[in-house]
Amino acid sequence: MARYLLKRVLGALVVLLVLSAVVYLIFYALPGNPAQLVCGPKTCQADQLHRIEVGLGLDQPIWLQYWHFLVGIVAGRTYSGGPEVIHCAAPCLGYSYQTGEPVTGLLLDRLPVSLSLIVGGFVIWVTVGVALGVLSALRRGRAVDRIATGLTLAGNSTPVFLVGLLLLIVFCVYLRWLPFPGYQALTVNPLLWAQNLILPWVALSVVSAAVYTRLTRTSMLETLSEDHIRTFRAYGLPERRVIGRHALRGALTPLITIGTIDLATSLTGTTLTESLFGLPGLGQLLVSSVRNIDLPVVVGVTLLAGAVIVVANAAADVLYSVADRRVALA
Amino acid sequence: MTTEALAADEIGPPAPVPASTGARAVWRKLRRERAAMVGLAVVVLLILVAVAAPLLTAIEGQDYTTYHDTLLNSARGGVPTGDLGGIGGAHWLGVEPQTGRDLFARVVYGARVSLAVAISATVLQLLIGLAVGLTAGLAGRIADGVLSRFTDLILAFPSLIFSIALLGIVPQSFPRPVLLVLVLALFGWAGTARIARGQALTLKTRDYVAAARLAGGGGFRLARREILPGLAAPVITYAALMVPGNIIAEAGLSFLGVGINPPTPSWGQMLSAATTWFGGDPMYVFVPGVLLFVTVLSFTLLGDGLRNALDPRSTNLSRRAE
Amino acid sequence: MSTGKTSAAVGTESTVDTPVVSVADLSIEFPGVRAVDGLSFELAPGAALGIVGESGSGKSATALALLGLHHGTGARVSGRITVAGTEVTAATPEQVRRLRGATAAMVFQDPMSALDPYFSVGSQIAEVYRLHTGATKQAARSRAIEVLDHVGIPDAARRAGDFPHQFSGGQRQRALIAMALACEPRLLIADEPTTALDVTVQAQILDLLHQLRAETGMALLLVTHDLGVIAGTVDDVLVMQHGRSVERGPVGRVLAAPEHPYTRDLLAAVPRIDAPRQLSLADRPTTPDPLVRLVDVRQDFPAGHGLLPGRRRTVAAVDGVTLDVRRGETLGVVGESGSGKTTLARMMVRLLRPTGGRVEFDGTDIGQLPDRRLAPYRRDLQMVFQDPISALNPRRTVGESVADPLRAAGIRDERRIRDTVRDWLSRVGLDPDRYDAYPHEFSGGQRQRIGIARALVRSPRLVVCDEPVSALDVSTQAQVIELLAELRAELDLTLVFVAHDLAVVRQVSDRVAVMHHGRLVELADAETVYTDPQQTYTRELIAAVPVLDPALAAERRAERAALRAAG
Amino acid sequence: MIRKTVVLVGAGALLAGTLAACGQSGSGTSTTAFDPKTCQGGTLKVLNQKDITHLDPARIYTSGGGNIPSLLFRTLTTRNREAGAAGAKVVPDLATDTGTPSDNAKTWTYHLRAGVKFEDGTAITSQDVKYGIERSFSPDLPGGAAYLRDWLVGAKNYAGPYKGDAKSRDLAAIETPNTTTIVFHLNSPHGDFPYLATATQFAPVPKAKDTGVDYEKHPVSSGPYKIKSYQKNKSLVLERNTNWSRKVDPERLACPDVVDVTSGLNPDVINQRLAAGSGDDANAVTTDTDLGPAQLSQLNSNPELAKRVAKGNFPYTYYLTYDTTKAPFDKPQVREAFSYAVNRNSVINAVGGSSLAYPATTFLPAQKSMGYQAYDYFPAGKSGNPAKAKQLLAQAGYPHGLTVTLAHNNAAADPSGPEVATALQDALKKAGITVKLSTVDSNSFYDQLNNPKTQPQLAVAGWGADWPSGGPFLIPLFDGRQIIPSGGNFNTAMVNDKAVNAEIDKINGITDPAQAAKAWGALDASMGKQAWYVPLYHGKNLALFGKNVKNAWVSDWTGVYDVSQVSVK
Repeated sequence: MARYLLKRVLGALVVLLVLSAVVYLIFYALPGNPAQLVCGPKTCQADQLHRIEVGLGLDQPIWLQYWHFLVGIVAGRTYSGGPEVIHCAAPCLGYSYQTGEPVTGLLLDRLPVSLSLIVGGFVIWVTVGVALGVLSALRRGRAVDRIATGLTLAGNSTPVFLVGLLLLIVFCVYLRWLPFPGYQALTVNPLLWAQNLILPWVALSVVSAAVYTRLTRTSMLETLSEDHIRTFRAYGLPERRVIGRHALRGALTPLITIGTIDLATSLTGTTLTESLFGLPGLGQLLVSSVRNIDLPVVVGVTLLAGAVIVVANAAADVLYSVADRRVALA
Repeated sequence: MTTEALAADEIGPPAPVPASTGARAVWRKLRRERAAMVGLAVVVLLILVAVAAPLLTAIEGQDYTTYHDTLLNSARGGVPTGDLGGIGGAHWLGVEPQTGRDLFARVVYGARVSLAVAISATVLQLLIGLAVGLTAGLAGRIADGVLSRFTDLILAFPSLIFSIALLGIVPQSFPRPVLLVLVLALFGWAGTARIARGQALTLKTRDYVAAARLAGGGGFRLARREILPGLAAPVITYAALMVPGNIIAEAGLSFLGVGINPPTPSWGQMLSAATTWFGGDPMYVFVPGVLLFVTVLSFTLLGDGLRNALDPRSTNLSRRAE
Repeated sequence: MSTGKTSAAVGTESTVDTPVVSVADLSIEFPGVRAVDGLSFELAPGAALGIVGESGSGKSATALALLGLHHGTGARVSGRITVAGTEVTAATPEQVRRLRGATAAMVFQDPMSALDPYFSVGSQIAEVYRLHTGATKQAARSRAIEVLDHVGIPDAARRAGDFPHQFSGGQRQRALIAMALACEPRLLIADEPTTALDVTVQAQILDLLHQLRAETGMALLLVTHDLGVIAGTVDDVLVMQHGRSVERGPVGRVLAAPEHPYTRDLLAAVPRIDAPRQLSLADRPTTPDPLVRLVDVRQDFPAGHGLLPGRRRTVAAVDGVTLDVRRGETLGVVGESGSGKTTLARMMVRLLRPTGGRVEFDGTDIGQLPDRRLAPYRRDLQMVFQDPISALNPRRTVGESVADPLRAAGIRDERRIRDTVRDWLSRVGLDPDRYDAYPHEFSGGQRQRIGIARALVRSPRLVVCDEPVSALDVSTQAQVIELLAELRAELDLTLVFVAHDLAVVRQVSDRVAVMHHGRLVELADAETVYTDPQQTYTRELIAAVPVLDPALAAERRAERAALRAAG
Repeated sequence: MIRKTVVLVGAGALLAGTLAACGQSGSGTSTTAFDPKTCQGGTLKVLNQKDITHLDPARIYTSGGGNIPSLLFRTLTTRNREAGAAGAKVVPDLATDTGTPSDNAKTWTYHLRAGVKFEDGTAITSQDVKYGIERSFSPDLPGGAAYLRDWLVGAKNYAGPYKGDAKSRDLAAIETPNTTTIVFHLNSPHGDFPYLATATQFAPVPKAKDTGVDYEKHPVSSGPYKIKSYQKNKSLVLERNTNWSRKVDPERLACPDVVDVTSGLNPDVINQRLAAGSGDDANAVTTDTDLGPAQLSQLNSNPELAKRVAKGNFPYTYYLTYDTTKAPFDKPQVREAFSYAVNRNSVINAVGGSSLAYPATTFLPAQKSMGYQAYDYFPAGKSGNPAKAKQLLAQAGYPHGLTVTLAHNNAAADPSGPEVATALQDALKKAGITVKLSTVDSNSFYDQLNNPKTQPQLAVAGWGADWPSGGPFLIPLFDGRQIIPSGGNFNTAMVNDKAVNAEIDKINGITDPAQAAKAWGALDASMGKQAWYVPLYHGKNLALFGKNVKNAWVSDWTGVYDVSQVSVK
């Protein structure tokens, strides 16, 4: 196990290193003058520009810039662009060109929003998706199954922004049951938090639950056709127990991997939802930084997203091996 | 189901029905899938519409660039004056708010963009995926190790994020549709590669591949004759489901403003513009929204049908369920 | 609930007159197919009945019907089934459920998948026991350990906590039997309980069933396709064909003097280890001159990836085997699963590159030749594969598959190719007009014939047959073996015949090599190996082979017991 | 010199989210009449897209004291906080008057009001005002407008009070003879100086509390509120500054007890929340989001909503621009042909219709303070006069029309975006002008446009002034001495006319705003004949306010609500 973890961590580090290199080099090699952005709206003098460039290390060759960037993540780094020397503690991802804030702080600011969105959504879509999938597998070919299949197809075929739009029209414009979503911190007011997030959660769930319904249905049918299910039936276990204890366990175990990785990719994969509902999460941060060519933030978000996915991949494997003893970690 | 499957195996023909043996057999099975046929019909219709866009708009007598000020209520933000967004004989689906451009012409031309981008991206994804997957599956352990890690890396890439970033930062002078295709393909091939690799690894252990090796076939001949046909079914199925994914992806990126640039119509970009209009001009949301939904649904139905037709196991199951 | 009933099953209440199973006019129909047609039989308490038939005869459907397992599957069951006083065909689902596992238990064919992989073996047995007895968790757990111990799982208390994948195949089957025993049923239905097992394990399981029956007095219904299995295990036999019973009687009588022609055919086709060789496969004289010579060949497979290269652990599938295949002979290779026989076979034709040692063909070491330089040898080295499904590309016509070696040889004349292939198709007993048919249009035996045609189409000098008949019904088995014998007689062929079935190997081989754990245990004339085995393992193997004579079977059982005691 | 002005319209927003300003008809409506005496109390919510760029007054680019900033920072002068045209006037804030010019408007003297204090209770001195200006010169605190650097004597190379010896740290052009007097020495006459003194750089900063770049973490308030909590790009909560009172500040009403600013919102969400007005949103306004065309379309069917819309006119002109020194635009007939060919109607529709824009035939917007004089030398009517245009093109030597390339950015619903470009393309086609479109990233659009080396052949640009006067409106676009070859050039027509340049210098010396306005108007009317630009439209500003909000009107100076006057009680 320790050996496995070591291996996974090393592997993950390599992936992250490659990821960061690709992201960094691509974005910094593209045209655009970051120093101009830092300097502000059109009031920048040439000497000022140069000072900023030097301060940010933009005058150095790109590979050296990348190296400093890496060192910054591990050990922090020091900028001397301002009147005093600014120390950016590890993990330092640099400063936003736009707002001058440390990227790490920006990410940490946005993280709770994205987390609230996906964790809540995840609970809903997994619950609904799995329940519907199990139900439709057990009632295969009957009305419930057909309806579930129809819903699944519809959910699968609807872009999340379309669902979100519909929800907004129905619940905020016509029915006026809910406020237009905006983010409220959970720590401040849990009720408002949930009230504001319910529509985004539902929008995400409509699309994602469909996937889980499909997967669960397939997986459940597969498990139900397995021999050990027949064994327990032949040994007189009541159907409820056969399904509730044995079939479900087998059917849901494969979902662990998908679920874990889903959770990870959602962290930044909900950009559209955040954008539509105006939630100040990581996705929105990215979109606005892209619009403003705020490279440190773009690189920061991308790296964070990559890191989370890489970690989730490893976590999925470990979780899976815990859930299914047959799978040895190697 | 369980016991039935067991008993049916016993009473059925000794060998299970093997995978499809040709396009005709697939077609025969596909024809039995009613939903898939509906999907296919819509897909064919959409492609025809996209191809014939100039003709159709000519019949309507409109184009997608001409402004119609007279059809708009300028004081009210440029909302179409007519009912239902200005639907009528001259403008079959009404006009766009603020510009008065013909909505029918725009969605029809938008179909071109959406389909062309999605299908090209899918083709590219398949080509890259097959090349990488087959090489990884067939070319030995070192190649496999390198390529599989590479595939994992792509899968671990926060692709949406990266796509947005890339599309936003690459200079505008680069043609957008091409860039979209490239970006979609860049992050979309890994699934195909995994399937291709897995399938190649499985097929490689099949005795008929060993037999072909004994017959003296070279590596390329082996891959083409014995492995590639075996890949067709899963890959086609996967591809049919990749197209709707790519349509949604294109729409999403355009929705976020990093996709196709506005003068060219695209459904995602139209929807993005329409989001603010859902109260004032619901038709503006409705037209591209429904089209997008129907297109994705049709491709999904077709993909599902193909999967059933190509995968003997699911065919058996579905027939049994009837 | 069922404690009373259970005790009744073993106890004195049951009279010899009330059969534990009574089937009257049973018919089972699946949509479009009638699987069982008017079957009637009875099974007395404590008695053992074998239901025998080839695939498709309806025997398993019958077994499942006894426990009402067709319920809700779309199968139509008519007639009357009474099991231990419960009329299954008329009972409520709840009544049937109580019957299952408590009064009548079932053991299935594939022990690999018959247990839930996510729960420990002990807990699964305990679950069944608690359900039927309402015992406490504690009591159920002790009972699970008790029955596991009873079926011969060593260190049962510890192993009860293990998961199914930590058990070997034979142990898993024992565990399933333990589950069946947990509630002390009056009837045990065993559906092909040993088909997936190696011959030595099969013998152990059969011995176990025999022993348990003696100890508990439960009735046994054994469903199998293998006539050899029933000889030493049951009292009565019922032979089924196309859903009907064709013959029924005491096992000794049916096997010794079958009345129905089908039974006779079935018996005739069974390869007998105890019978003299019937086929003239080995008639031609052979020279000691080796065509193939294996010198200390090894095949090491990596066992998991080490963190550091060079410290990779390996498992030897073939662990230093040295043997000759003589020109013109048929060399049989026998061994149980995992013995390395298939790996060895594949190295002989260089489908696998040995990781050590030499493979000399006609004096040349071809063991490490790159594929390119191997080409000239390809026409001489051919193979017939085990699985007739996987051996033919389902997406290509059989004619094309057979033509492959010709095309690879550079023959471009389409007409000549087609003629040659058609010729070979008819030589292996197929209609040459079916050149353009696809593999799925053929039966298993026919496909194996196609595979043989493909192997022989370029007149190779060595043909390695890897379990060529193990996937076929007995009657088909015999036909394919016959075909091989004919062809060998006609052509100048050297055959290597790899199989797990000792009887089959004996029938065809001049010499026999016995493999065990990747090593060559014994290599000698077929006659010597079978009549005077030198190694303990060979003796065990031969003693485990089921025989058709009940008396002999009893003898063998005693032999095995002795060997076990000695071992 | 006046250079680099403009508060350019936010490019990426889905709705045009201008920071601009200029209110006309303040139509503040609510259930009970507004009374400034009893308006105090409650929490005002401000829903915004963007946070203030910086909380350091040295780094804020805004005139009139800003909106949120003016709640924290008082300046020497400020905008007149009244609805309508009066809102374009300059009034004293910390100073007792709008400034006393002398030496032909090259010296400006101010006296501080008595009793003005910082949030900590210390008195505000003229040295604090001077120090605030000095630190805005520090290269470490960029962001402010460059007027001071250009106008003050010897300020070109001044680098702020942080570095160098005692002498070089001092900005000699500003004198503080005593704690309440401050004198500015300019290198040329600038009658507009009182307007400039509304900028946040004129806010006092106590030297003892200055922490350089970190000052914005806790800027010392001189206004009615002080910072209670601040999270960048998320929320800013202001509470009352107890050391401020209406007695020393006649301009700000400061009705709410708390001002709670939320930023980082989507413009649609802002408008939808304001429209729905549920819960706390009933007490909300926005200071950076205009009402979009889509919301306008719903006003008719929702009279309640229609009452909650305030209208204003921020002086802003959008125009088609080309380089008049290059062919074919060096020919007056070609320029005139373009002026005749444009369809202002479709352009206006593309930016939101007649409620959000009105056609422009003059360069100056129709505002008195700007000195507006009506003219329409090349009448194109509502939808263009292609016949006249063709005729002129033929005269210019293009009987078969001509082909030009129009650059636009890729932001939807942007005045320089694709919709307006396509509208122009469509209209010019009728006059035989083939327009090829080229897309430029919205981030680099203005960089390209304002650099003569990369300036596209044809583009749509917009111009707004830093303060409501004709000078900052006309000078950057028409003064030939303002052409900057290396980038940052706004004179995209490349006009360099001696008579125009001389007239500009003359008007700059006028210190009476009314007189100056008249002169600017006359200059505009005379330049219009040259068709150096093709004016397309002027913007109007509409904004929603919450149900409970009173006295909400759009300022003619800022184009948005004046938060200092709004009440929620």
